[in-house]
Amino acid sequence: MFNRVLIANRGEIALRVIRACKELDIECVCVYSQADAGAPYLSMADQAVCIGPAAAAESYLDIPRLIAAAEITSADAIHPGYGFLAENAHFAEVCRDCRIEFIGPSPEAMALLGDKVSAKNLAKSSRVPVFPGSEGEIDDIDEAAQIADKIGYPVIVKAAAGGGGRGMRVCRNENDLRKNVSAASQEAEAAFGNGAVYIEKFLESARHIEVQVIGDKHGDAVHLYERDCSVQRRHQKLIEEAPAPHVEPKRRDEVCKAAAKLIKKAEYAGAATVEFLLDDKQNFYMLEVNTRVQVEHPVTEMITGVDIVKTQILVAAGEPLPFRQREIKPRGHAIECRINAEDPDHNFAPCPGPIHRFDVPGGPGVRFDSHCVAGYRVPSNYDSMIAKLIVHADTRRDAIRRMGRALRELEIGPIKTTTPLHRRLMDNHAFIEGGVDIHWLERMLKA
Amino acid sequence: MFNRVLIANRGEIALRVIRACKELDIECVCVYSQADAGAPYLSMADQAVCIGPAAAAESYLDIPRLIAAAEITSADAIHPGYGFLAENAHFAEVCRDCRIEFIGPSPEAMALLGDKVSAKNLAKSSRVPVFPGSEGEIDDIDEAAQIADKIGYPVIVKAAAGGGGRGMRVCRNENDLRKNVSAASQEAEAAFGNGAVYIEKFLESARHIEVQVIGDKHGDAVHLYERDCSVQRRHQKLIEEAPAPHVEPKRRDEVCKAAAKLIKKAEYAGAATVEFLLDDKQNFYMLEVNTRVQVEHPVTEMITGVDIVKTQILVAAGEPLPFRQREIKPRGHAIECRINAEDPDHNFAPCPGPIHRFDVPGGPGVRFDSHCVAGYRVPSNYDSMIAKLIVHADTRRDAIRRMGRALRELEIGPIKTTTPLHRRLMDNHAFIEGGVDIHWLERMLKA
Amino acid sequence: MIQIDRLKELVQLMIENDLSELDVSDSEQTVKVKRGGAVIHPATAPAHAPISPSVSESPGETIDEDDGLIVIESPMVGTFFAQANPDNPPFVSVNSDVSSETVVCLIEAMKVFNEVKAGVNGKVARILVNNGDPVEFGQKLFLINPA
Amino acid sequence: MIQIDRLKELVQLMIENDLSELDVSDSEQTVKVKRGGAVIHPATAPAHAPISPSVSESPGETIDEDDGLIVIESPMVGTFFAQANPDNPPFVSVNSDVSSETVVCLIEAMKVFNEVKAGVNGKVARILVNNGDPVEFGQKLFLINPA
Repeated sequence: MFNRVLIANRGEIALRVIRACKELDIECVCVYSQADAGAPYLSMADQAVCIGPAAAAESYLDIPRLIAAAEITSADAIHPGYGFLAENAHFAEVCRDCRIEFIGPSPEAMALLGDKVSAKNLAKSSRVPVFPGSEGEIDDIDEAAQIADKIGYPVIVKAAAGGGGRGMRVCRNENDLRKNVSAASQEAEAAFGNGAVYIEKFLESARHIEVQVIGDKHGDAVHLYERDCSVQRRHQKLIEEAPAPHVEPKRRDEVCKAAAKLIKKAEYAGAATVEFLLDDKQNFYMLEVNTRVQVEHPVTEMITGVDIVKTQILVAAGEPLPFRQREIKPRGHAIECRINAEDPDHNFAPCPGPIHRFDVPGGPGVRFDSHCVAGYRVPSNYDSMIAKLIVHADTRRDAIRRMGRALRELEIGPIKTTTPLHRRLMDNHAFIEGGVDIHWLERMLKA
Repeated sequence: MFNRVLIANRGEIALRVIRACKELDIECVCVYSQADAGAPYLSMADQAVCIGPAAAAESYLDIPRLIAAAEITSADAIHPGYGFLAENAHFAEVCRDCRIEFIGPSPEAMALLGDKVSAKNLAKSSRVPVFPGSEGEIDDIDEAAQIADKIGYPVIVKAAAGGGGRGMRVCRNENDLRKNVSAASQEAEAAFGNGAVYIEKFLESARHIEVQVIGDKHGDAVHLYERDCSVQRRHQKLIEEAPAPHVEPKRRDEVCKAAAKLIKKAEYAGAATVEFLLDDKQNFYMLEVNTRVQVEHPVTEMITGVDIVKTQILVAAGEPLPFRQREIKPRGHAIECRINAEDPDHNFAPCPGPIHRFDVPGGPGVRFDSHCVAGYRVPSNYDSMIAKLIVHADTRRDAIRRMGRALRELEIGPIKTTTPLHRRLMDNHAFIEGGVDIHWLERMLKA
Repeated sequence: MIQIDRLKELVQLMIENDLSELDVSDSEQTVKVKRGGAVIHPATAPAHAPISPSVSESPGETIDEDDGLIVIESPMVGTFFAQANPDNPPFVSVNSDVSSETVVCLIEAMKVFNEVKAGVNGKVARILVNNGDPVEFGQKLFLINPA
Repeated sequence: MIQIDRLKELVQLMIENDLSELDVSDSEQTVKVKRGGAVIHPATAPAHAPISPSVSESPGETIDEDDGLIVIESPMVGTFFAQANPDNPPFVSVNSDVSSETVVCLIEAMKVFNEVKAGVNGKVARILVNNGDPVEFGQKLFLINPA
C-alpha cells in the first residue's frame, strides 16, 4: 500500500480523496494555489503544499510543479481527482517516468479509451451498443453519403480527437452532409491538429445514462450499475440518480455487463464511466468513456455500498478488486443535487464570495460532500460547485421526498446557489414521473 | 394516514420526527418552551406552539398543555419522542381519551412491559432469557435466602416498580440479604408507593446488548437485530454500535427472535427495545423493555435500511409493517457517538451557551443528527446532548476509522463537547478490540 | 443630556436590523453601543420571547415598552373566549375599566375553561385576539392602560 | 443633534447592500456602524498568502513590512540549493552584496535546477531556508537590505 498520496486537485474532490486516505490510514498531501490558501479542507490533509498562483495553468494544470510537490513530500502516488489533469495521458506517463503511481488507468488504456474511434471499435467487439455510423474516419464524401442513407438522417459529423462540442455538426439531409464534412474536418484540424472526422446517427432527444465500472491490475472489472444524468443545463449535469428510472431491466443488465467487458478488454485498472444515450425505444448508444472518477460517483456509492475512491486507491496499489460482480447488489434509490455558487434567477451567473451562513442538512439517508464551512470564501478562479447533496431511500419517490426536505434544511448565504432551483425540481411533476431527456431542464427554464 | 402530528418533545428527537413527517408528507406541529423559543428546528415544522416556561414540569411534562396544543392545531396524533412523557402510560391513556393517536404502544402494552415483574413473566413464556431469581415478589425472607442459595451470590434486590437504581441493593452473602430485603422494601415503598421487591442474579461485569423490535396493530412484530451500548458513564450511554461485536451468531439470533416474540405476545404496536446484559460466557439476561424509540436508533437504521421513526408513524396509523422478518438483512457496521455539551476534562460538567462555530463532518457513510447550527445557544434547562454522529462502513474496523476521521472534521465551539474524548476512544486498543463491559469507560477515565 | 427614549430607539434600531455596533457622535454627544458578540443567524434569532409570568395560573403582565401600556399574556395554551357563552356579552371591551380581579377572558384547554384575570387596575386599551382564536403560552391578549 | 431618521436611512443602505461596516463623518458628525454577519472562523481564515510574483520564473519580491527589507520568494515548488554543487561555496551569504542579476540559489524540480536571481540591488540580510530544504511556491527565501 502507498505511504503517502499527493492530491493534485482542489475543493470537494480533494476533500473526498483526503477522507478516503484517512480511512485507509494513508498519509496525504494536498497541493493548493494561492487562491486556495487557508481553505479549511487543506488542514485535514497531513500536509499542504503551495504550488503556484491562482491561474490553473500555473498551478493545478502545471505538471512539473505537481511532480516537484510530490518529490519534496516523498509522495509515492498521485490522485488526480476529476477535471484538471485527470484525463491527461501525458501526465499519467510523466508520473510513471518519475516512479510515482498515477491513481487511474495506464497512459495506454487512457489513450485507447480517450480516442473516440478506437474506443468505439473496442466497444463493438465487447457488444457495447454504439451509434451506427462510419467504421472509423471518412475518406470519401460519397461513401459518407451512402452510410448516412443507410442509418437515416439526422446524422452528426464528429472529430475523432474531439470533445466539448467542437468539430461537431448535425446534418439533416445529404446537402447538409456534403457541406459539413469538409468544414468539420478543417475545424477539427485547427482545434486538435487532427482532421479525422466520422459520422454517426444523431438523436434529437435522448436520456444520458452512464455505467460505472472499476477494473484492477489483475484483469478483472466489475460494473456498479448505471446512473441517469439527464438533468443538464448547457451540458453541465445538475441532478444525477441511480438506478435510472424506467429502463427495461434486461436491457440495463446487458449494457452494464458489456460495459464491464469493454473495460476489461482495455486492460484498464481504476474507475471508468461508460456514457450512453438512451432513445425513446430503449436503445442504448455509447457516447464515450470517462477515464476518471465522476462528480456524481456518490449516487453509485449509496446504492451499492462500494467506496469508489477507496477502491481506486486499492487497485492502483495493485490489490485485486475487493468484491466480485455477484456481490454487487444495489439497494434503494439515490439522488444527487449539485449545489453551485450560481444565481439560477439570473442566468446562472457565478456568485463567488464569502459564505457567512452554512447550515447543512442531516438525518437518515442524507450525505453532504462539501469543502466549505461558514467563513469560507468561494474563490472566483475555479468552477462554481460548492457542495453535493446526496440522499438515499428505499424507493425513488421516497428519495425525492427526502431530497426535498434536505434541500429545505440547507441554508447557504449570502451568496446565491442553485438550492432554490433544486427545491422546485423536487416538486416538478415531470421530474417526479422520471425519465426526462437531456434537453428537458433547458426547456423548463425557458418556459 | 394522519393529517397532522404534534411533536411533544424538543431538540434532536423533535427534529428527527419533523424529518420523518416531511418525508411522509404529513404536516407537523412542534411544541416548545420559552427556553427553546427561536430554536432553528422549530422553523422546519409547519407550525410551532409555545406551551410554557423553561421548566419541563410546566411545559414538556405538562399533559394538559400538550393536549391543548394538539387541540388548537387540530393534530390527530402525538409523537412523544424519548424521555419526558414517552413512557408515561397515563399520557398515552389521556391521548386515547381525547381521540388523539399516541405514536407508541397502547397504555396496556406499555404498562405490561413497564412493570418489571410482569415483563419478566411474559419474557419467560417467550423464551427470552431472564435473570434467575424469585418468581415475582418476595413474601418471606427464608424463601429468599433459599432462592439466593440456588442461583448463587451475588444477588440483587430490586423494587418491582423501580427504576434508576433506587431500591436496588447488591447482596454478597446471606447476611447481606437478610439485612437488605426489608430495607429495600421500605425504600421502594417510600419512592414508588409499592414495597414489592424481588431478587435476581447479579453480574459483576457485563455488556449491555439490546434488541430493537417493532410491532404493528395486526399482531406482527419484527426484530431489527441488536445494538451494543456498553460504553457508558454513570449509566449514560456514550457510544452505541450495531451489530454487537464478538457475540456468538446462533445465540444472537435466538435472543433476537425471542425478543420479537415477547413484543408480539404483548400485543404491542410501535418501537420497543428489549435490553439485556451479556456475561462473559455468552449468556443473555433480560434487564427491561423500553417502550419508545431510543436515542441510539440510527445505528440500527444504518445497518438495516429501515427508517424506524417513519415506521413508528405508519404502524400507529394502523398500517401493517412494511417489511417481513426475512427481508431484514443487516449490512456492514454502524457506530454512534453522542456529542454532549459537556467538558470531559472537568468531570463532564455541562457547558451550555452560544455556539459560534459548528462545522459538520460529511462524506461517505456519515450521518449527523443535530438540532443545532452556528448561532444557536444551547439552553441550560435540558439534557446536554447536542448532536449524534453516526457512521456506517463494511466492517467494524472500517467504521472505527471512518468515525475517527469524521470526529476530526467536527468542530464545535466555543462550548466544550465530548468530541475530544470520542477521538481518543476511536484510537483506544480495547475499544478497537471490541466487547468492552459497562464499567470499562469509567475505569479508563480514572486511569 | 442623554435622552433615554432616544437611546431606546437606537437600541431598537440595532435589534431590528441586527446591528452589532453603533458609534454616533456630533458636537454635543457621543453614543457607542455594541450588541451581542455572538452572531445569531437571522433565521435562528430567538423570536420575541414574552416574559414568563411569575405564577403560571395568573396572567403575565409586562410593561409594553412603546407607551407604558401593560400587557396581559396568556397563562396557557388553548382557545381564547371573550365571553362566557355565545349569548353573553364579552367580559370586557375597549375602554372597559378593569381591576386586578376582573375576569377578562376564558382560555379553554382539554374542555376546561380557565378564567384569566386582569391582575391590574386600569382601562382596556386594545384586545389583540379574536373570540375563538387559538392562543399560545405567553401570547399577548390585552393591552391595559394602568390607572 | 443625532437624527434617528438619517441613521435609519444609513442602516437601510447597509442592509440593502450587505455592508458590514460604515464610517461617515463631516465637520459636525461622526457615524460608525457595524453589522453582524461575517464572522470568519479563526481556523479558516486565509493563511498569509505570499504575494504572487509578476513573472513566474523570476523571483517574487515584496517589501517586508517590519523594517523595509525586501523578500525574495521562491518562484516554484522544489528543493532549495544554496550552492551549485556540494564542493562549491554558497552563491550568497549574509552580508553578500547582490545585484538584480545575482544568482542567489537553485531550486530543483523534476531533476531540473532553476536559477533564482536576486532581482534587486542590495545586501543579504537573512537567509530563511537551509540547503536541501523543500520549498513551496511563494515561500520566503531571503531578506535583502536594498541599496
